[in-house]
Amino acid sequence: MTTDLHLWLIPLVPLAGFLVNGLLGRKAPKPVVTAVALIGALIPMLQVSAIVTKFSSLTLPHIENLGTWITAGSFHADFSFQLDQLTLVMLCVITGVGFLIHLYSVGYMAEEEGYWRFFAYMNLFLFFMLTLVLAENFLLMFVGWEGVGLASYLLIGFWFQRDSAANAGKKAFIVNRIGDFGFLLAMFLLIAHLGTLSFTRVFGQIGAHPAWQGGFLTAVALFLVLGATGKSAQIPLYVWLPDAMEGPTPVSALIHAATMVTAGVYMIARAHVIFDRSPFALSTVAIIGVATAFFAATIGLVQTDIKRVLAYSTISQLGYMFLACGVAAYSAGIFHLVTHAFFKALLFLAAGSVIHALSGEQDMRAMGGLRKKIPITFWTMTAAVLAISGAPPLAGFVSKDEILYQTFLTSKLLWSIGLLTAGLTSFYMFRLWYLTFFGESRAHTAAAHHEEDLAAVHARSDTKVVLETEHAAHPVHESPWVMLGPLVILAILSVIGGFMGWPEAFGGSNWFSRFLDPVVATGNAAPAGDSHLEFLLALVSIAVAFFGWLTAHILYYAKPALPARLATQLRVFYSLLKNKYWVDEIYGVLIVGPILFIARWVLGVLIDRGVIDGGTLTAGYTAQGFGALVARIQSGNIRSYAGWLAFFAALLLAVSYFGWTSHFYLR
Amino acid sequence: MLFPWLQLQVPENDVPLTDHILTLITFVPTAGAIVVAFLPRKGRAIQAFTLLVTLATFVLSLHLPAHFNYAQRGFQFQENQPWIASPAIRYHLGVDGLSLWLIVLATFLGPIGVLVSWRAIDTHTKEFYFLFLLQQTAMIGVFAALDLFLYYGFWELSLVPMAILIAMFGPNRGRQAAIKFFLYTFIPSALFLVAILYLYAKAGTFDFAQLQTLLANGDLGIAPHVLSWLSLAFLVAFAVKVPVFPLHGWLSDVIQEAPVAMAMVVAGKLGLYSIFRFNLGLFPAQARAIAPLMIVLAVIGILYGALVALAQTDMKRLIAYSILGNLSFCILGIFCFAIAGLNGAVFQTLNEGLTGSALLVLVSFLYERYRTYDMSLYGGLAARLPMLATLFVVTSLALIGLPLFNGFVGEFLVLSGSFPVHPAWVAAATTGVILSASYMLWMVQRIFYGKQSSLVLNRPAFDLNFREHITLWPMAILMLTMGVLSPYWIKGIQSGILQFPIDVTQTTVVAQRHAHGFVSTHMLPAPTPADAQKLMGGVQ
Amino acid sequence: MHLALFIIFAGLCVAGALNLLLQRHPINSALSLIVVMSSLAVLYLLLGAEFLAAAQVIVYSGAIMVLFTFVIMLLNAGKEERTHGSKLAYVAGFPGAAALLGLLTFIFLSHSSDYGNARLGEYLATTSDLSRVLFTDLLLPFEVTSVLILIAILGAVALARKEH
Amino acid sequence: MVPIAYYLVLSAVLFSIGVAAFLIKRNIITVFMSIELMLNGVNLAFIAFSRQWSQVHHQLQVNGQIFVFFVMVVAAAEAAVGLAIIIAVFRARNTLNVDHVDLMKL
Amino acid sequence: MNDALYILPEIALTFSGIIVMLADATMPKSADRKPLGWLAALGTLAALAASLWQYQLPPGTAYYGVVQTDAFSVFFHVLIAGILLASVLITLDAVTPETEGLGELFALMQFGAVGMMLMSSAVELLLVFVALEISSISTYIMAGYRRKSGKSPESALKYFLLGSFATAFFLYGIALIFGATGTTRISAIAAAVSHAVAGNHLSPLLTIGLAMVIIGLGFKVSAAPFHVWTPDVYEGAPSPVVALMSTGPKAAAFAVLLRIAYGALPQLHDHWVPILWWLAVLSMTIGNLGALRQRNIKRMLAYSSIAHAGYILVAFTALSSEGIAAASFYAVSYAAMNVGIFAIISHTGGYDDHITLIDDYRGLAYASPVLAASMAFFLISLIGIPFTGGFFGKFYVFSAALHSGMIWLTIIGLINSGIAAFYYLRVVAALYSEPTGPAPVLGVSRPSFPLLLAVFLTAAATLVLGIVPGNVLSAARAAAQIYASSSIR
Repeated sequence: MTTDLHLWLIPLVPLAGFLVNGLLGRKAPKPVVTAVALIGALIPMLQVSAIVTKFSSLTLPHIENLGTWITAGSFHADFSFQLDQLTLVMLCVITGVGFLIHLYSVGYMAEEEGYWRFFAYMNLFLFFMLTLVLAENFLLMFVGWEGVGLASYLLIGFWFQRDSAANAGKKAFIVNRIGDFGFLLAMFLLIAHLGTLSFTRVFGQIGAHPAWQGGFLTAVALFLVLGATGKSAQIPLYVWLPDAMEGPTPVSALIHAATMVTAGVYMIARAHVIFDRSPFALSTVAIIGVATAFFAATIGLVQTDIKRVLAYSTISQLGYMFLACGVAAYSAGIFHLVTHAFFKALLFLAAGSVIHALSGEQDMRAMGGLRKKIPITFWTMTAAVLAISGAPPLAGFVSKDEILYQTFLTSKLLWSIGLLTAGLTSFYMFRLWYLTFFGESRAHTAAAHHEEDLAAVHARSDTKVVLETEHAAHPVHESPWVMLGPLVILAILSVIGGFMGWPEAFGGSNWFSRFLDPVVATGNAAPAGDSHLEFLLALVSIAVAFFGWLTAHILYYAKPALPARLATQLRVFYSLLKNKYWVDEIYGVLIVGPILFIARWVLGVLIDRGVIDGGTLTAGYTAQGFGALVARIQSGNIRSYAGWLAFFAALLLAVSYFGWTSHFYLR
Repeated sequence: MLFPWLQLQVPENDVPLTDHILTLITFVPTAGAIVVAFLPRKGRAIQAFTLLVTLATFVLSLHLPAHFNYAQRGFQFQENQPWIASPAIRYHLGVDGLSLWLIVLATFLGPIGVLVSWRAIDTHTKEFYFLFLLQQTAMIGVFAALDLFLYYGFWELSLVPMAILIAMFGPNRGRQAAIKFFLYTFIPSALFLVAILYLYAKAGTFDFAQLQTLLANGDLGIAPHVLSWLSLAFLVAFAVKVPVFPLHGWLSDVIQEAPVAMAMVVAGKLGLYSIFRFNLGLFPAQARAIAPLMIVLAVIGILYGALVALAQTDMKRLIAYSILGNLSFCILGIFCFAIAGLNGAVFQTLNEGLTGSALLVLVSFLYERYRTYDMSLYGGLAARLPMLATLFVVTSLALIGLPLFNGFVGEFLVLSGSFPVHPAWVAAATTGVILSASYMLWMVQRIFYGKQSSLVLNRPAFDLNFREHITLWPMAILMLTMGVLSPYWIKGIQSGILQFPIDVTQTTVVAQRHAHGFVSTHMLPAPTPADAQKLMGGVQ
Repeated sequence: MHLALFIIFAGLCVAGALNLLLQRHPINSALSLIVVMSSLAVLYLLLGAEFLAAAQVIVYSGAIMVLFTFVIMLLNAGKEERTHGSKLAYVAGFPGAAALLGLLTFIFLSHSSDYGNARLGEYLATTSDLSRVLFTDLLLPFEVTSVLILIAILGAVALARKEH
Repeated sequence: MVPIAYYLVLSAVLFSIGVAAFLIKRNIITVFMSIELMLNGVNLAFIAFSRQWSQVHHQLQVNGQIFVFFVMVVAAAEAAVGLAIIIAVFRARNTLNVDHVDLMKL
Repeated sequence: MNDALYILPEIALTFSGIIVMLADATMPKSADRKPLGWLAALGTLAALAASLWQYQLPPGTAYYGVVQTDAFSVFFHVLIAGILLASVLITLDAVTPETEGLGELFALMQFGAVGMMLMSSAVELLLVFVALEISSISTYIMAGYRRKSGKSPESALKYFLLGSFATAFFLYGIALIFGATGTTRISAIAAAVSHAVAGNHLSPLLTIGLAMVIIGLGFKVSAAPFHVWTPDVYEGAPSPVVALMSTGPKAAAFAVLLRIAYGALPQLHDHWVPILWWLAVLSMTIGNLGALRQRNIKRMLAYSSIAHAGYILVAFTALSSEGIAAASFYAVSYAAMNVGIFAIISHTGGYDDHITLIDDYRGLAYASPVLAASMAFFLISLIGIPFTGGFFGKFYVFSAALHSGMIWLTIIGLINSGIAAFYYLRVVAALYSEPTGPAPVLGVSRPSFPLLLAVFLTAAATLVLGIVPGNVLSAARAAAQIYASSSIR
């Protein structure tokens, strides 16, 4: 039976919100803007929840076609939306977290003059993100894919007067474009070989030909991975995400933690049929994932900007999700996606609240001792920290262990790295926790010590605050409830979210993965592991997480002097991590520099000016030269003219008399 | 169906003025020009009148898509009267899916051109608008003419107003630019004329349809090598006008010097349409032979244009090179002979005409405010001119092919269509999307973001006025509409494409051979003679 | 007899022509031109063209040359100084002239048999013979020459008139 | 009896000397004279040819001779005009040397 | 008496010339001579009417077969009458009341035209010669008419000396042809030649005679390499006169060349086609290249006229009645645009040529939009842009050449026209760019009525020839038909 769910409303409402705010918002009073924006976020959520209620009664996948978008020859792509378990999960996350963050922003952005713009962009983002997950074909998915990129470009560059922000936005967009390049090629390959981009048809055809292994499917998969690494900030294309922290904190929470960056994971899960046919592609994904997870975590160890720590942690967590997909544990990946959405959004929002409290201070070295001053923020943050660092039974613990367990079944090596990363994670998270909330407030001293750093930090921190720090900073203050509310809700989710997929090992039913199985169940079922092993591994990872906490406790609570000394002793590593392995610099030297050089000098000057314009000029001058030669005849002297005439007369006579003429012309 | 009206089909046979609609569309501007010649120079009478005329032309041209029979192949709205007895020249106009939207585009850009010149042109208004209208006629004529002589007439005629206007209004190097442009296009056209005359000498007719059949049946008894020379003569003349990579020497100078209304129409559609109509229509085999070379040039052009644009500091030059890049996409689409690619090529031609013009209009508005095209002097404008900034960003997004904008549809069709034919080259071309994003966003940032430059601070900021709004919004809206409702355009275009002898559905061809992984080189367009192969080098 | 006369007067002709070439004073050139013309008149006579022989003497060596000498006197042109305005005249012109001479001579002599020989006293063209043709077949050209002469007069007046 | 070819050769000689003279002489009047010389050469050719054709047709042919008559008329006219022009030039430039009459060149 | 009808236009012109002359003589010294111009124009109109009237005359010869009035000669009669009319009007605009010898000037123009007309209708080489001399001598005189300036007499002298020099060759050529055929009647020559060809005893005199005739006529039409006189003479002569002599005598000389080549010596085509081929190539190339560097507009147009002579010669090589028609048509369109542009030059530069440099024309559009626009139009036609006579002429010429397989000639020619675009365009660009400093061009007077009339007529002609050339084409084709028997195709 086909009940019309009007799926198209889900993305189109936020779009309407965007149009209204975008076109009229500048003039409109603030409350109106707020109302429009919140409605734009709320209605989709309500509709999704409505769908959830009658979900069981649906025939899945449920597809709604709105007509053709692009067609040529035999190929055509439609505006067609599809709803299945995977989509539903994503919808819940996006609309839910999305709405909360909208709510939060009302408070956070209250004093912005670009208020209307901000919310317009946010709604625009929702529109594209929802399109992305609702799409029934790769092309429509690509619409969302590029669209969220656009939204994040606009939001990162929200404070466009700041070059750093503008640069970050541009960087994000261009790096994402590199990924999109991969996505495009993947689509071209699919069209070339299957003649369609519709999920049902593509996966159907592949399913129908068990013979297809590797071959062009590998190529497709690898190009898709390239796309995913771009969007989900994986090696080698992760470089844009840390800079993206230039954007307002809610943006970081929504786009760069909860939703957009997970699009890559979603896409891989969605296209798992293709990946399943290409072990090579899968292992690539796994390796990229684990490498990114570890690599980002290490960088996270020494960052001092609170948002950057979270940024690297996001990258690292995304790595986990990739790892999961790489070992074909898609449901685990998605599960982690969900939980991560909860606690990472929470972390960002809480961090935002902290920054808000400190009037825009983002440097942890200038924080400390906030436990008492902003208790609610503190407690919610605590929940998030525990969740991410894998303390049972919080959400992060469950999802991460699921991933590690599945990895273990596939490859011990990957597992061990993943485990190590888990330790690092809990370490840097608690480091953040301690530095922020415990000890004495270091605001003034930090200012004294790290002048230049602070300058840098301030250059980065939000303008509204820069303005304020010029006159005396506010006293530290807790955020308004419109901001705290979302914190609390997310905190609760981070705590209990895990029970959705509570593993059998602990007497759960792993409902979540079973729920997703219709979509992502791989043909080759994973080796059914015994629950003891899973239990054992869980204990190990708990231990590791605990150890991570312990180190953090010692270094940043018990012996606050120690880190500095360590830093001096392991100077090499320290600066290596501190400077993020100089990856940006290396890219700059190896790729950007040469391209610009070639563009300006080789092509711009040498070829265009030199060869092409030069060629034209030479041609002109040659003609003129001949002209001068001809004019030379014109000496103005009658006798010369007569001589000229006589000469050619004689020549003509001779020629015509001896009948040479006929040989001397081309006919 | 969300857009049922998309399927609307008007099967009317006896619609008023269907018989002479093309003559009307073509020569209303000329009539207007003659009137303009007698209007007083004082006041805005000339502008207003020209605007009226161009609008009228546009409205008339809408008659075509409205009453076009999309089901039917071949030419419609034909007019075919004898003009000169001998040489046998006929006044033969006609429209098919190929030229349908190009004509509408040309007429659409008419009012835009007037509006954008409204203040920018304050001296010699009479000359300007006279020639402007003449140019309109020439362009429309090129698209509508079906008699080779008539076509050539309009083709050459389109040079003159352009050249004169560049010479008259070029701010600093106008004369050189004008002469450069003229010679660049005129000398190849001379050889083109030789080819036309040769055909006439052989066939005794200039009529496109007749020539097509004669050539197709090989009734003219022209030696193969002669045929390829003829097609080359055609192709070079068109390629210069497009322009195709090594022949683009005139483009940047002209875009820089020409008044915006002219710069908008100087490149692209005329040449590309002609390649379609004649190289594919008359010399399909030769076109296939040269295809490998053209594809290489196209790919080079895409990357070259994007990279050089990356290095520009002058807005207009940057736009010029981006135009070069975008047009190369069309060339790529044409010479891969895939149905989707061809559709995309035409669609992309429309896009370029639209988006490129919008961009030029925008920078000209900036120029009217700040009297410079040098990006390094701008900065932080978004804070002062939000509307202009918004529209600028929208246009840029359309140009870099963001989905739901027209640019994406074109690029996607071209690339996806061409991919099976030349995977490697098309992949290379696809990197163009990265580069185009880079230079456009960089331009946006340098003009609108960051600190407000002294130039910006010292000038009073006034955002778009009414005239500028009505100039820009139609284009912006059209960009979106074409991006979302592309089938409405494609169905016309495709009906024009299908007339060409192409192996229609490339993709299904591939579908049969998916078994062995990547598409292999015997996907290349039908037999390509050795010489072309050599030119190609390592493509396969 | 005929040949002797021919040789004498042909020689005179050529000598006069060369003298015209070599003399540096216009007057001398003019006089030598008169010699050429008069001796040509004799040759015409030898070819039986009585009327033209007379006309030659009257019109050419008479009227025209008088006009020349008159102008020379009027403008009292002196010896011409040997300026070197033109190399082309020597490097291109002379070879040209020489080639012309060579070529024509070659052609005439190589086909001399075609032209036959002229015997004295044959085919005498009397004035009446000429005038008969002149006023029938060639009436129109004859009339038209009046226009020519009219132009000549007009032109001479217009150009040589004293400026005021 | 004399071969008519001789007359023709003589005409060629005169004509060529005329050409040569045109090339050498600096004095405009003399240059003009050399043109007259050329014309005379042509006249001789005409008469010779008309004689030849008289012999071919065995009856008098006067067309050639009449042509010469016209040439004389034309020459007279030319002389009048030419000398007038020369006078004008002399008045304007005060020289009779062709080499000095080269104001306009290139 | 009936014979007179066959030379009616000539008679008309002669009489109006004489009337002008006498009127001039009778008028008081101080009187304004301009009315004489109108008188001349009237006479010219009469001649024009007469020529048009001649179309309904049964084609045939008159005066013992000396003149032949047929579609061909009438075509050129009309053309020449038109040119003369325009030139007279231009002169009326250029001259001032105190211009001396005005009466003679108008009379000379008309007498000259008589010569030109006779050239086109003469079928007797003697008459051709006399007519040629009439037109030449009158042009010599008119070239020297601006006696105050040093240049004008010089140009007259150059034209006169070199002209007579070339005429001598032409005459020798006739002599040789006469020697070879024993006659000077076109038809008789043709008969004799075909007889000789049949009997395969073709006299060498014929070939070199032909060559010499080509030299003489080549000089008159200023075809390279016999073009040397052209730039200097055009520069020195008064502009109104140049308007006449750059078109009228040329057209007539081309007519003569057509008569001799196609009428008298079609049998020798494999001799003269190659020669004309080379002349065409050289003329086009030298003309266009030479013009590239010119700074004086009259010199530039002189070179361009050389090039255009080349284009016309291209049509000769087509060796078909289509070619003849093309040549005739081109002559018309060239006359239209060239007279037109010289009309503007003579007004802008004045009778005394105080504005001659191309740079001096900068900003003419500011001084007089009408003049600038029409000048631009004529230049565009000279470039050969469609919908102008210039284009259609070129198109027709080259299509004729190509039709008889002259592929290389066509390529060379059209590339040449591409190069030519450069120097014409430079002038157009100059017209419309800002004048620099106190430009004399800004002081240009308002064009008088006769000039506007002349410009209008020529412009209209140029446009009509470009858009609806039908009538002229059929006239040209009819003119070509008379050689249908002789010509090869």
